[in-house]
Amino acid sequence: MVNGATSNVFTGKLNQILEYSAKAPLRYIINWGRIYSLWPVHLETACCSVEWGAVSGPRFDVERWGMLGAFGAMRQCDVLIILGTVNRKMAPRVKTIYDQMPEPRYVIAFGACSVSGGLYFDSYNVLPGVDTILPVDIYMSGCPPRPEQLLQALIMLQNKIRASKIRSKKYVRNTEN
Amino acid sequence: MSELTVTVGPQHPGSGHFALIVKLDGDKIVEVIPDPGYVHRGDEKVSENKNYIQNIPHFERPAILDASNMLFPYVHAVEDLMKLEVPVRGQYIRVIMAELNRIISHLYYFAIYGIFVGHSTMFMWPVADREHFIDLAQMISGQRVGFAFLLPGGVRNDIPEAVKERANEACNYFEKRLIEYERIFMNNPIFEKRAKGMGILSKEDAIKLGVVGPTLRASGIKSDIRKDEPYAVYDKLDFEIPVSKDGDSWARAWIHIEEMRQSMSIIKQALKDIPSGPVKLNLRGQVRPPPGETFTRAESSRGAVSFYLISNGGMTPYRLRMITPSFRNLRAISHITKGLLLADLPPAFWSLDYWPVEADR
Amino acid sequence: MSETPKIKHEPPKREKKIADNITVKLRKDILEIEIKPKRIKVKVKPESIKKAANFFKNKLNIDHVASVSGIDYPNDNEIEIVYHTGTYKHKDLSDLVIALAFRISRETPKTPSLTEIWPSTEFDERETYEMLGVIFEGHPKLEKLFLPEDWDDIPPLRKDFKNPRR
Amino acid sequence: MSEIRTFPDFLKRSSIVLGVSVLFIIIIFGALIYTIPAVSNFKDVLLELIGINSLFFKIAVFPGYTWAALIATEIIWFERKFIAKMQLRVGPLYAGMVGGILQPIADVIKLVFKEMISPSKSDKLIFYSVPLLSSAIGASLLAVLPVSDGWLIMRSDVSMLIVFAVIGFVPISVLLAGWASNSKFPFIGALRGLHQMIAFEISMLIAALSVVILSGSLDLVNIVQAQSRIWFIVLMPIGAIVFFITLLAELERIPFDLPHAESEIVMGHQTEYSSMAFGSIQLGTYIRFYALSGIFTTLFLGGWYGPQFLPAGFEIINQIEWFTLKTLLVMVFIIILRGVNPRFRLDLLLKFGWSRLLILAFLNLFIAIFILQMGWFPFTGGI
Repeated sequence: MVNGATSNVFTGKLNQILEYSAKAPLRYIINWGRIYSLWPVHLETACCSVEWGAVSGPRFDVERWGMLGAFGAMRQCDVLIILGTVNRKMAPRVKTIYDQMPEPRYVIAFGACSVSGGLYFDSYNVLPGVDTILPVDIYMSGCPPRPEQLLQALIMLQNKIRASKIRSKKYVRNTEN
Repeated sequence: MSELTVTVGPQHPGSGHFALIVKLDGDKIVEVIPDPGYVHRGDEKVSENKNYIQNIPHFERPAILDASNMLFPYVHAVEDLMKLEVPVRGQYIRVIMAELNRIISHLYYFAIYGIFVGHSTMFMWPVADREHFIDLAQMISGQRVGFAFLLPGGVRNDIPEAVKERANEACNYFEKRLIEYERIFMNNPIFEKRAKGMGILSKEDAIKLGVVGPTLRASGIKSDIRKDEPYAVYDKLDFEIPVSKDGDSWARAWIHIEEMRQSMSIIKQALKDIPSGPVKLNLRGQVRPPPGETFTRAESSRGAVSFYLISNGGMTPYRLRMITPSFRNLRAISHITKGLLLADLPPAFWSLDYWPVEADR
Repeated sequence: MSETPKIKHEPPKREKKIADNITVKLRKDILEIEIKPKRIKVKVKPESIKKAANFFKNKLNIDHVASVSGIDYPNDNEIEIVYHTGTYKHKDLSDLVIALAFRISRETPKTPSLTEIWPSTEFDERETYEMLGVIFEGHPKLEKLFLPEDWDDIPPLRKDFKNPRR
Repeated sequence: MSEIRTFPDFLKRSSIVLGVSVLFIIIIFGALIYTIPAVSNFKDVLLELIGINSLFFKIAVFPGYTWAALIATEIIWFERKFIAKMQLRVGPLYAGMVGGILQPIADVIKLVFKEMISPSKSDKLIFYSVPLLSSAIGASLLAVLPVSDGWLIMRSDVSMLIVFAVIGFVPISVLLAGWASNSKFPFIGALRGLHQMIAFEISMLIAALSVVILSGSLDLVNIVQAQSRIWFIVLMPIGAIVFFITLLAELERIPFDLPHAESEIVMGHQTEYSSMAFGSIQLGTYIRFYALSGIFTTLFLGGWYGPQFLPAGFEIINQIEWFTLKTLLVMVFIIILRGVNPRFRLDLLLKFGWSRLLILAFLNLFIAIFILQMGWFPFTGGI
């Protein structure tokens, strides 16, 4: 049906036709762009941030995959790396930051504490894993994980993105229809 | 009143794991209220449920980049209550690990300092050189950062033969690099302008606030637990304590550079003098101090770290309080940032080497 | 607990001299004095803590507090508060740690704040307040420091605190 | 109507505008074809309109937007790679075949297909117009940039004034971005940007004025022609230094990147921008980076002229190549400065700008007048 949201007098149903015909190559291109441009949010939740420093440093150099060093504002970021323990005071902040990030967004749980509470599983102030508040894409073990593990996690995330489908409707959050 | 309140942190490139509530008048800081607790994990309570060996990895987590120094007072406290005499070789290895950790931690300090003043090369260079010392520590202990190497009664294992050569290589290389650091960072005119005379902590205020470590020494007080109350084998080694009278951000950074030089000299001496013999006592897993209390101190890379251990003779500590240097330096943050510009906030408070995880415990 | 202060162990000379000095000046306020090499622990009556602190600061040159620790003793129904103090100005005493301890009731844990005498106690007293529920009267800002804003359980370092995760 | 979320959504919503503009372009082209006398055949007309000598080609391809955008994107790659080498790292490696050369393309693709967020209380119209304004400022500088004798989009008698008029819009775009975001850090960043650019623009103008005095013209082409024998950087080194420093401040490069100082105010006025809105601000900044480096080359480095002392073999390097080479060298030098310097502070910067640079700029102006009065520079007004 012709309505203002999907088509108009100048383009007709061109949008939809283009969308269907160009889906496969477009998907490859878009996913390729996303794979090599994962910008992480600068959020340190606990002591694993030391190893994050090492990962962005010269020996492991995560920028080889196009991942910048920690990025300032979350509006431009794609990956939220939970660097260690999330406690009860930090949890609402982490949630807020995740909500402020634009789609598509990915979460990596870095270290045992963010996976399950780790060494602090029985502490009164620590969440039993960050997946109680966020959807997590990649889990990384270790306390703290070695930098190579983050590179592995990054490649796993890239494979995940490569296999994902493009859905334009997914990003619409507050729409009436 | 045209006051603007901005919250710097916990998600902010210039804060890390804690928040600063900054009240601004124009660009000038009226007041800074630190808001820690974003990494509070209840270490003191958790430790009451674990036995003395299980507690070892716990107590290095607050300052994982300074693991061995954090464990020093803990093992001393247990040894003090149990009246243990640690073999001399074990004590030498402890000192080597502690000084390696000091260099690793100080290099991380410079990395973050570089980022906070917008000098990205100064982030990368220390992180690169830090890997050399991490390699050494890894050769000795088998882990990258969280070594859990010090035990009550000694250290976990002996050092391999090749460490001596590698350590000398790394130290000789790094001594040259330190000169380059001074050239590119410490003596950079822009950095000097931004750091000299900024965030001054006078001698009187330093005493009044009870700050510790490089912050205290930069304010002109020659205080170092390694000299004041020599533990392990520090009284047999020859080293200097750098002191500055200025008390500003630049002086605090300079103290860190000099301390790295001293640490390298200590490592070289310790590797030369190290006697042969056992490295630990065979306690057969019986780490169970008798009832009593003790208060032990050690000089970590950020300053004096103390443990107040109260045992009731049980398997687990009755109460264990850890007093970390960052928690004591937290007192100085709002003091030194008063009247600065907003731009100077991250470099000024980072010059205290404030590590939030350590302060929150 | 006896009225006259008693001395445990055979004390080292320098520490004994300082302990004697304290004992003479604060005879009425001291319950017990414990001496070890480089460590002195002075247990005082809770009501005379300010007097003892003033004496420490003015006469013994104690210029900073390393920590304020609270220990819960549910069996005695008491909370012990320990101020570990030291000095930077006095070079000879730099290895000495003098602990100032007193016990208060567990039901109504109230004690005067020492922030006026030693400004370095500010954050430590706040921590003891939230971790053990001790109220320091006269503290400039007695608020939560580490615990989350919505903490509604009893203070976590009390021994009867039931850990929900364990 | 749902909110604009991604760039394709944005295109969908704005398809009416696109359609209308296409219609307008068709009408204008039609009118042009109709009015051109002696229409021999369609091919000639097409060549006239979009051929290699046409104005359209110059605006759209070379030396206009496409060329500048290409340089801008690849200078981003070069910057990341070069800084990485300075920092003992590898830098981008796996995106693209040769050393991650497609890294900026990947970034752009990702940004285009990312969700677009605007803060709920922001001023939407201004918020979304700033990225366009930022790109437009960068692009319009290209109009007067003389890459060679004949190759420029628009020759004007007052092209240097046009440059400064266009640069004057930069603080406005920064302020609008900070204001429309309705957030604290962008606001502080915007005010910083305003302070900084106003403080440095005057020195910049005066430094450029001395060039005008010597060359006797406001036309950038004439200015370059006046340097055919001797470059102005040799005659007026102080002016060149002043202009270079103000250039850094104008471009918000380290050590003058205060308006978006990461560790202090997050990303400054760009904090709230996501997706391609952020991308086009960045692209605009980098196009401006290219254009202003080109202006520096034009004013002080002799534009398209090669050095006179070179042996004869270098004549094969033509004017466009000389210009591009010099501009790229200026850009590389600016990138090197980023690797070795920390950031300035606002009060130091203002003090430096008003009390040092301004005085130096005036000193340079007197030197220029002196040189002119003594008759040491005989090429005034071109050759």
